[in-house]
Amino acid sequence: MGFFVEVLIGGLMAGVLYSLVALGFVLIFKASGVFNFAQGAMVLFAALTFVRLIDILKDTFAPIMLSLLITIALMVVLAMAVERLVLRPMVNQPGISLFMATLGIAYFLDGFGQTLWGSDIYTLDIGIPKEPLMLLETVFEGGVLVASEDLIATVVAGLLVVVLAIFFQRTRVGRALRAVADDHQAAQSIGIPLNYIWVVVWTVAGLVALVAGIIWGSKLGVQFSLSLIALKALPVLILGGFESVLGAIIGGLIIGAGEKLSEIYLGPYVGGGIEYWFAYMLALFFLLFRPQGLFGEVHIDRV
Amino acid sequence: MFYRETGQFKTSYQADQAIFPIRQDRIFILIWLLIGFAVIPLVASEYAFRAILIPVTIMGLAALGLNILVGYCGQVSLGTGAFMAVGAYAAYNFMIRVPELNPLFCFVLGGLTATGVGILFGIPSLRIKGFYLAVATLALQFFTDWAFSRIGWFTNYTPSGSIAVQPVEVFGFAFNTPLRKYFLCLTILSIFALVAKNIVRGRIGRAWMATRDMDVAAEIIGIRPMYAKLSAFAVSSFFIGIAGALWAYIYLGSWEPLAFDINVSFSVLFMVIIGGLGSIVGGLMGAAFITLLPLMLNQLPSAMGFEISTALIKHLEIMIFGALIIFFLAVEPLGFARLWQIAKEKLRLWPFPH
Amino acid sequence: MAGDRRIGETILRLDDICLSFGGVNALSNISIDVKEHEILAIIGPNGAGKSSLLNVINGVYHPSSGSVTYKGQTRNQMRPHDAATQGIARTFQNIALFKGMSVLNNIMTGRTLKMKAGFFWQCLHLGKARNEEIEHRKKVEEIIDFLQIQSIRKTPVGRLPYGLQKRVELGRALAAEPEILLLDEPMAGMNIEEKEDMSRFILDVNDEFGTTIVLIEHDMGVVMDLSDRVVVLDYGKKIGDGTPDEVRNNQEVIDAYLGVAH
Amino acid sequence: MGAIDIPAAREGTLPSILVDNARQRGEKTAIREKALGIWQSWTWSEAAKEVEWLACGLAEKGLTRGKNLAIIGQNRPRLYWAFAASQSLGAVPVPLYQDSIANEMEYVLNDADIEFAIVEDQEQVDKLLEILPRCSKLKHIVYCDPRGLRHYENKELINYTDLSDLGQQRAKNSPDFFKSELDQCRPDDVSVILYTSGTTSKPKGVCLTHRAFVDVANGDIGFDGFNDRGEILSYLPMAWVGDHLFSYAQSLVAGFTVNCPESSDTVMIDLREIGPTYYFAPPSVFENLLTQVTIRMEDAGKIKQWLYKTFMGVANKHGPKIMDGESVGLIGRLAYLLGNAFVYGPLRNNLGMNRIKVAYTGGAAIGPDLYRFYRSIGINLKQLYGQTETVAYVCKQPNGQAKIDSVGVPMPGVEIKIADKGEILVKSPGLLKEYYKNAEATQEALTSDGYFRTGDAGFFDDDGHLKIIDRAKDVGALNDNTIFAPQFLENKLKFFPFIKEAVCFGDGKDSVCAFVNIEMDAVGNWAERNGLGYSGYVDLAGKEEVYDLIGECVAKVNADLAKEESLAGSAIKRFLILHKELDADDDELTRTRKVRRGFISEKYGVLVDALYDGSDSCYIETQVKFEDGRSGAISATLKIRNMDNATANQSQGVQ
Repeated sequence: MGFFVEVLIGGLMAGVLYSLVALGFVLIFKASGVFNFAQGAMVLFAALTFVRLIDILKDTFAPIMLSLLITIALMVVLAMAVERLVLRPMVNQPGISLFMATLGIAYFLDGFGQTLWGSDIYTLDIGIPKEPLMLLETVFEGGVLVASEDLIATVVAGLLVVVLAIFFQRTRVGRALRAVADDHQAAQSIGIPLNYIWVVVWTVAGLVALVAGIIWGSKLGVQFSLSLIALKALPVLILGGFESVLGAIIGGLIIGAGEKLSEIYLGPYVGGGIEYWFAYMLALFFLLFRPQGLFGEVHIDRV
Repeated sequence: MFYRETGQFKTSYQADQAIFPIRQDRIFILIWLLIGFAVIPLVASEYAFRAILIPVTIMGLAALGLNILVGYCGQVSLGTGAFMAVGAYAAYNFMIRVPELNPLFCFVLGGLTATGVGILFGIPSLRIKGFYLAVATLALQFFTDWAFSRIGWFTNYTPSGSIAVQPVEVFGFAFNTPLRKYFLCLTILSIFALVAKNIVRGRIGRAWMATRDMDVAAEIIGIRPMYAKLSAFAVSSFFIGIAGALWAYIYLGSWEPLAFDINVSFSVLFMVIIGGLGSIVGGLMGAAFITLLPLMLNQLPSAMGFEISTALIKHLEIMIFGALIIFFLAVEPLGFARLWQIAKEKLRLWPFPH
Repeated sequence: MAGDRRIGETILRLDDICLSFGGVNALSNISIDVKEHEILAIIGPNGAGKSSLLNVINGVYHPSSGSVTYKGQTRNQMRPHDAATQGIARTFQNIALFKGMSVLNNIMTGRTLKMKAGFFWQCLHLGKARNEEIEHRKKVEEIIDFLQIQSIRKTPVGRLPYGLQKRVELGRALAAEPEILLLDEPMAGMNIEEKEDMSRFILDVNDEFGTTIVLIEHDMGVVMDLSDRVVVLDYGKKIGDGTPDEVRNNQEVIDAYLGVAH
Repeated sequence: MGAIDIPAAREGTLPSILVDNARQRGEKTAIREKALGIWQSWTWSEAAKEVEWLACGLAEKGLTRGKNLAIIGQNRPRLYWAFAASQSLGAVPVPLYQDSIANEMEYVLNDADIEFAIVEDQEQVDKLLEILPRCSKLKHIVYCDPRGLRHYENKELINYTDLSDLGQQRAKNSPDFFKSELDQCRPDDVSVILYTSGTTSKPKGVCLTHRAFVDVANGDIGFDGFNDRGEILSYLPMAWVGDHLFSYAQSLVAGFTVNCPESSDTVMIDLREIGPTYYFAPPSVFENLLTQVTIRMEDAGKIKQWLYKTFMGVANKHGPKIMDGESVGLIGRLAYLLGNAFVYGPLRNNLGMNRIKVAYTGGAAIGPDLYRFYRSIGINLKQLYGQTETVAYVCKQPNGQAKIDSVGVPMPGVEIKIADKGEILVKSPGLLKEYYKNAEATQEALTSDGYFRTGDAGFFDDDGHLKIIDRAKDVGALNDNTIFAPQFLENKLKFFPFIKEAVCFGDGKDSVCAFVNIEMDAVGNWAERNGLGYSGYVDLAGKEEVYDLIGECVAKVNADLAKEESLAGSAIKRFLILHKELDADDDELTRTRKVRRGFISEKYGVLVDALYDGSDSCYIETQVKFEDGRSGAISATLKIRNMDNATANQSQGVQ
């Protein structure tokens, strides 16, 4: 039983990280209807930039802080570039073309990041303690083993979600953003500048990517495979709904837990490695019963 | 400009509904066929066959198949690699398990297996739409990636999981030289392109397009969404399955489990989008473009006299590839087919602008 | 006007239809008889449930209670495909043409149910498939001729002006050779000349093919001219049903609708 | 034009030639009609069958020798067959202009004692039913298109298909009937009565014989080398002698294919599809086409415009010479070849004229620029001269000898005399037999020695080409005895793309003054390009800038006139721009769009007076008929421009 809880908690914690990436997707999809496949590439790019800047700035008084600031600035520039070079010229194009364009962005960022910063595996150490913690020893025999970095990551991710929620609910920009998500034309007609909103969302998505990159990077090392966690986040999206922040979080937890549990309890029977596809199958199966995802909006076809 | 349509009037519906009702178009297509079947074989180098012509024709077939699904029926799929894999592994298994079968027939069986899988994974399309469906098709992609690398039976328990095959031999005729392989692929492509055109200009094609453009209205007219969508999945995956078998047997010869991964899915989708959704010729142009682009990018630095490490070249290449994709989409989101259509329109109206 | 066109027996009956969306009643206890060969207009203010009613008739919406009786067969709900096979065609309030296709192909899709050639022949576009294409093209051309849209037959519908699109949509519905034609605001957004043309076509359809027509329209002049009978809806309830003259003089109708609108 | 096998001269009546064709070239296409999206075709033998059935059906209904049958509608195969069917019974077909209003039809129907009418559709049926009470003889109305006629219960109506079925039955029962009727027809019988539009009086029925048409067709075929591989698009009114000659008689005699457009809106599209080898259009059609070409080219990109300009320069220089078979230098030929690939060929293709072997224009003078344009891009456009009374067969320009200011040389068999006042007298195989029931008019029109008075004034030049100046009766004189040829002046004005119509006054006056109608498309376009806003026709016509523009045109005409000694005195002194377009519906133009000068000077008397009393402007109110039949009034105060002042401030615009 303790083992089950341990696996479950491990899964949930991985799930939080999926949620974080999925969150980036949701933000952009909500505000601009773009299915942003480049979210994974943004994670890699942000993490690469961050880790390499620390190395370059290691002799300064605060290499981590400085790097963080510069990386954040770079993500803002990236958001502006995307708005200017991709979204604006392609306004009113079909969703599929925009999706393809984000694939282009993904290719570009992957290539650009690795050209600029190299393609080795870089360890990222920003002082997160890594000792495992033994929890709930009183409840289960042998307790539950949890990595403290995972715990911290979970807390950080949770904090980020709260911050974003406040940002959306309480700030003017956040409200404008929700208006845009509801109806582009209406928002534009009451004077909400669409282009500005896009820059804001892409910046926020970039920051989320940076956080995800730092957490994953410090856990696994910063390397190309970070780019692929975008693929992990996709089933989370179908499960939670493309337009729901809450859905992204809960979906992430379900997928994270389900993936780990299935790998442990189901994997041995079919040769292992099922975490590659289990999440997708789970999401697909789920979709058959609820086509719009857990928290997605139901659209009634008006004819 | 060279379109001289005056006097090309139609006295029967059959003539009016021909694939190429304009005489000049018929001449063009004949010239292209002549180039493909006669001129290229005479002048192309072995490298050209191996690196360009064979992959372009096979990928052209895959793009044709995907275009049926995405361009004509409006169902976005990211599982092209999976369907190709199914086609390839099915053909392989038919060949090694029933050796007396004609290899070409095995390719067809491979295609039919892909059709079956396509119909199965098309079922979600009855419930879900748009990007939800696109992501759902990824399920198949990851599942096949996993299945073909972990389930030994598919690879006939080869220890490494990779497969090597003999050149295809049909009735004692071996497709073992690049030229022969090219002829085989081009012939298959030509036949399938004709079939695809025939389908899309008939009842089924109209049912697909109606479903794509306005599914509620299509249903009210009497088009069953299930029939339209599943038939699109079936035809599309048949084409893609055959392309997969050809890719494995004719182009690769030996392949690793991940030869048909998500990157293949993406590149075929690129071909379709950049070539032009809902256009037969667009898919072919897209296939040529996406195949040639990396080759050219790869050659470019050395051609310009730069000495760059291979890793860097690789990174630069995908970076420029990504940028070019964005550029093309921004300039003409409807792809080459649209460009060609505009050009043709202009030529027909020449010297008038409209 | 109607010449020797005879209005026949009830062909379609709605009994006690109720329909609600998330607790809001779109239609409450609606009962309507549609008689063969008649032109029945459904009028009412915006949100009265007119389009919902058409959607119930051809099965897009499923009523929560009540029944639909069509040609003697009673069922709780229609299904779009059944409605189509049994001869119910319709047009839409917001044009629902297939934007990527030409006028010709749009109307050809209307004949889908009448085409039978198998997959194999379609792949080859030979034999049965080709003959069928030609045979149905001829029918479609007759419709094109009927609606006088010869000069645009190969134009993609997306490029056409609004009035012509409406006409093409009517053509697509006619291609199915329906027994009942449901027209959802066929003249919305048209100028006077276009309205006259459309009225002419609707009368001609009714006249030449004997098609029963149920139409929703806001233009009172058109409704009074065209229809044999008028049904008035208000907030999902039927408040009037009779000849144009009867409805015009019905006090409840005047209060609820005519009085407000003018 | 290369060697062409010219068919041997044919003889007999027109329907008998049809029967011959069915035998000789039965499987060749006789006639096509664009209907239901494709060109429905009938071979000569099918056409002959249709004619036989229709004839038998008509006979069944009581059509016999000596009766007249009206034909009303756009060019349709069934209506062409109606000609042959009635002729084979010895009855005489009388085609009417399909856009005539009911009252105009009433006169002709009564004058020609019409008992049978074959009409196209509901529109014509409605008109006939309207006047039926006043046309006592009219008994049978056959309609081709049943659309909208389902509930008409008039006993006079019969569907063409039903009539044809009836005839088919009769033909089956008495197979020799048709042949025996046909054999009774004689070449010298009247084959058709064509009503002239009549600029001044009521229309007159011109009786023409089979022999006239067959001889004329033979003459034309010999002259231009028509054969049975040709194509013609029949879009001009069936009641007009030209269409009857080209699309009916010549098609029968030469055996070429007649193509009927889908509708009057689609003529240009249908022209493009068919690509006729033989084409006739009045100058106004050619002018409209050129205007459209010019307007469309103005929207073209820089490169295309440059190409167009450059190569049109080349064409202008060498094209007419190449067309006339004169020698052109190697470089010129190469440049023309290049131009042909990039500009002229595509242009001809877009105009639907790249298969044309011979194109004719006539009925009015054609502008020199216009004429040169078509010839320079390789279209063999020529002029012809003739009247209904001469079956449009007097003069034609021979290939290679096309001179802009002449109408060509007399056709084979035609004798021409120039009488006093320059009036042209013609004797030819195609001369009318008589005016229907109007011996007086016949007497007037023919001289004692059998020449027809054309009423046109003209003279032969040194090469033996005939030049037309004006209508003989219109040639007048100013008070100082200067010759005043109004049509001559008006034509010169109308050659400018900005001027649609012009009416000149001067006979018995001290000077020449003019009314001008602007060409809305061209002037509107010009105004847009020059940033000139306007709210409509009347507003645009009254703009000072537009007056300047037209003033320049007038100044050019005056400059031209100054070159010719005898005409120098008739320079235009004052003009005004009319506030409405002259319209046939208001009786200001004839149906063939000729100005009715007398009527106009009466109707707009106030304006004419104002032109001559020196005032600067004039108020006018005019009754007009709208297209839907309603009438109303429009009024405006028109400016009058004095040419002495206007010539000074010429600015931009006219080339």
